[in-house]
Amino acid sequence: MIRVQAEPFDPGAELTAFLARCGGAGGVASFVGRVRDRDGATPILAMTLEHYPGMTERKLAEIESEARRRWPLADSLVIHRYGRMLPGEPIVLVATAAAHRQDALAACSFLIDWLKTRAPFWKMEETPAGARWVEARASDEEAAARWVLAAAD
Amino acid sequence: MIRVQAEPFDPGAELTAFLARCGGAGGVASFVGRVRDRDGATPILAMTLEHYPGMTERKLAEIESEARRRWPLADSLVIHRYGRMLPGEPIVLVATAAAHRQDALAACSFLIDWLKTRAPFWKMEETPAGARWVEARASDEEAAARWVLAAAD
Amino acid sequence: MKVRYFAWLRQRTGVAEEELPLPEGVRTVGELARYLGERHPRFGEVLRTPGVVRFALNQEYVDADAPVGPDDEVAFFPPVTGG
Amino acid sequence: MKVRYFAWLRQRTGVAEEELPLPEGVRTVGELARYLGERHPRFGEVLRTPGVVRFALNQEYVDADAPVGPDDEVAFFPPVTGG
Repeated sequence: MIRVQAEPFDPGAELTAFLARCGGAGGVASFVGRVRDRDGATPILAMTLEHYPGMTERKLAEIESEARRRWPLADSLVIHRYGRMLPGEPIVLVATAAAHRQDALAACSFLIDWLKTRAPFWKMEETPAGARWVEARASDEEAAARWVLAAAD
Repeated sequence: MIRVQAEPFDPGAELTAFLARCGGAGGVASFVGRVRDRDGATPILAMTLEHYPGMTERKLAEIESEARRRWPLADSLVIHRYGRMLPGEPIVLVATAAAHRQDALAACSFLIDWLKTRAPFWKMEETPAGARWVEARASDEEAAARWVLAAAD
Repeated sequence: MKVRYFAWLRQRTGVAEEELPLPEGVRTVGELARYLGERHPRFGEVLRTPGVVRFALNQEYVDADAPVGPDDEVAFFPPVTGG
Repeated sequence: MKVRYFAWLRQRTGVAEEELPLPEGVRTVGELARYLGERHPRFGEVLRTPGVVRFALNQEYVDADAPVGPDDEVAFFPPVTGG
């Protein structure tokens, strides 16, 4: 299931609902990404996430389908916020359920890695010196590329 | 933080508390292991986890220390139940928080892999045909061995 | 056709989206980008560095040589940074 | 000394733990296991297959050649299956 929303969400409550939905699966992995409070020495006052309505939902659904094609998942969930949020607020939740923990853990890592490089979101951080757009990180491209290589094996 | 307990726990509520405790960390990974409801075609009616009081807490604390030595974690949590429990009930929760998601995800996988092969717990499953002790799986040994090799690199 | 700009590219064009007829002589997404770069010089500047501007055609990622038509939606944006 | 048995090994000895003086001639965990295998024949049976019985000395994993003394706690158990 994919949700793209401006409203805040509660990762603990979402995990509870997800666990109830896939009661038979032995292993449930999850990842929560939150607004960081600093970048090195620079305080982050707020973050605004811009997205491409329509394309965002489409790409997230594609990425989720790809995960379910690669691993035998009982269920999966991606929630991603857009708009302005404060340090500590959850941006994204990924959860995966499978009979075997290694499938759940691998699929969870895959979903967040691909989401970071393929879902059309852009982060703007507000700092005491003003607002700035976050630059894409080469390490994110490398993390996503692992899974392309794994598929070609 | 390590908790070994007979009482049930609520993974969603524990994740909420963990997120509140490590507010500044951008990435939080978690894994919930639950009692499975079947083993292939065999229904599982209940499971009893035996442990070695004292040694269990000691080994879990060692495994957590090792994770925090290997990855820059803001916080970590392991909750493991013992005693009798029913299908769908949580057995174990592992959660890790870090500034970078890859540290949180790797440490979470490491903790559950090492816990499975190093913490003194033994599972007995009740099936319609009677009770039986779960056998150790070679795949768990292999999963744990990955991290030994990774450390030697 | 419909053209959309995201993130700091939108700040360079000054508009989030615009409707326009398919410009004469434009057959690909890359040609459309160059045409629009003349209308929005600060957008045109960053087109010269490869990899800075990414393209989507009808909400799918494409390369600069993807053919465009009059009913298409084309989007320009920097590399994504969500998650 | 104190000896503990876990999981299905406990079902083979019929006792979860026992206190005993250090048996004469026993210097290692492996020698203690063999001594106890004579007291509990169904425990003794499974000692013959390597890797089936694991050892802890004072709550640390050890090999069969670890030396034991009269004040030690020794535990015998199958490979762990938690998580």
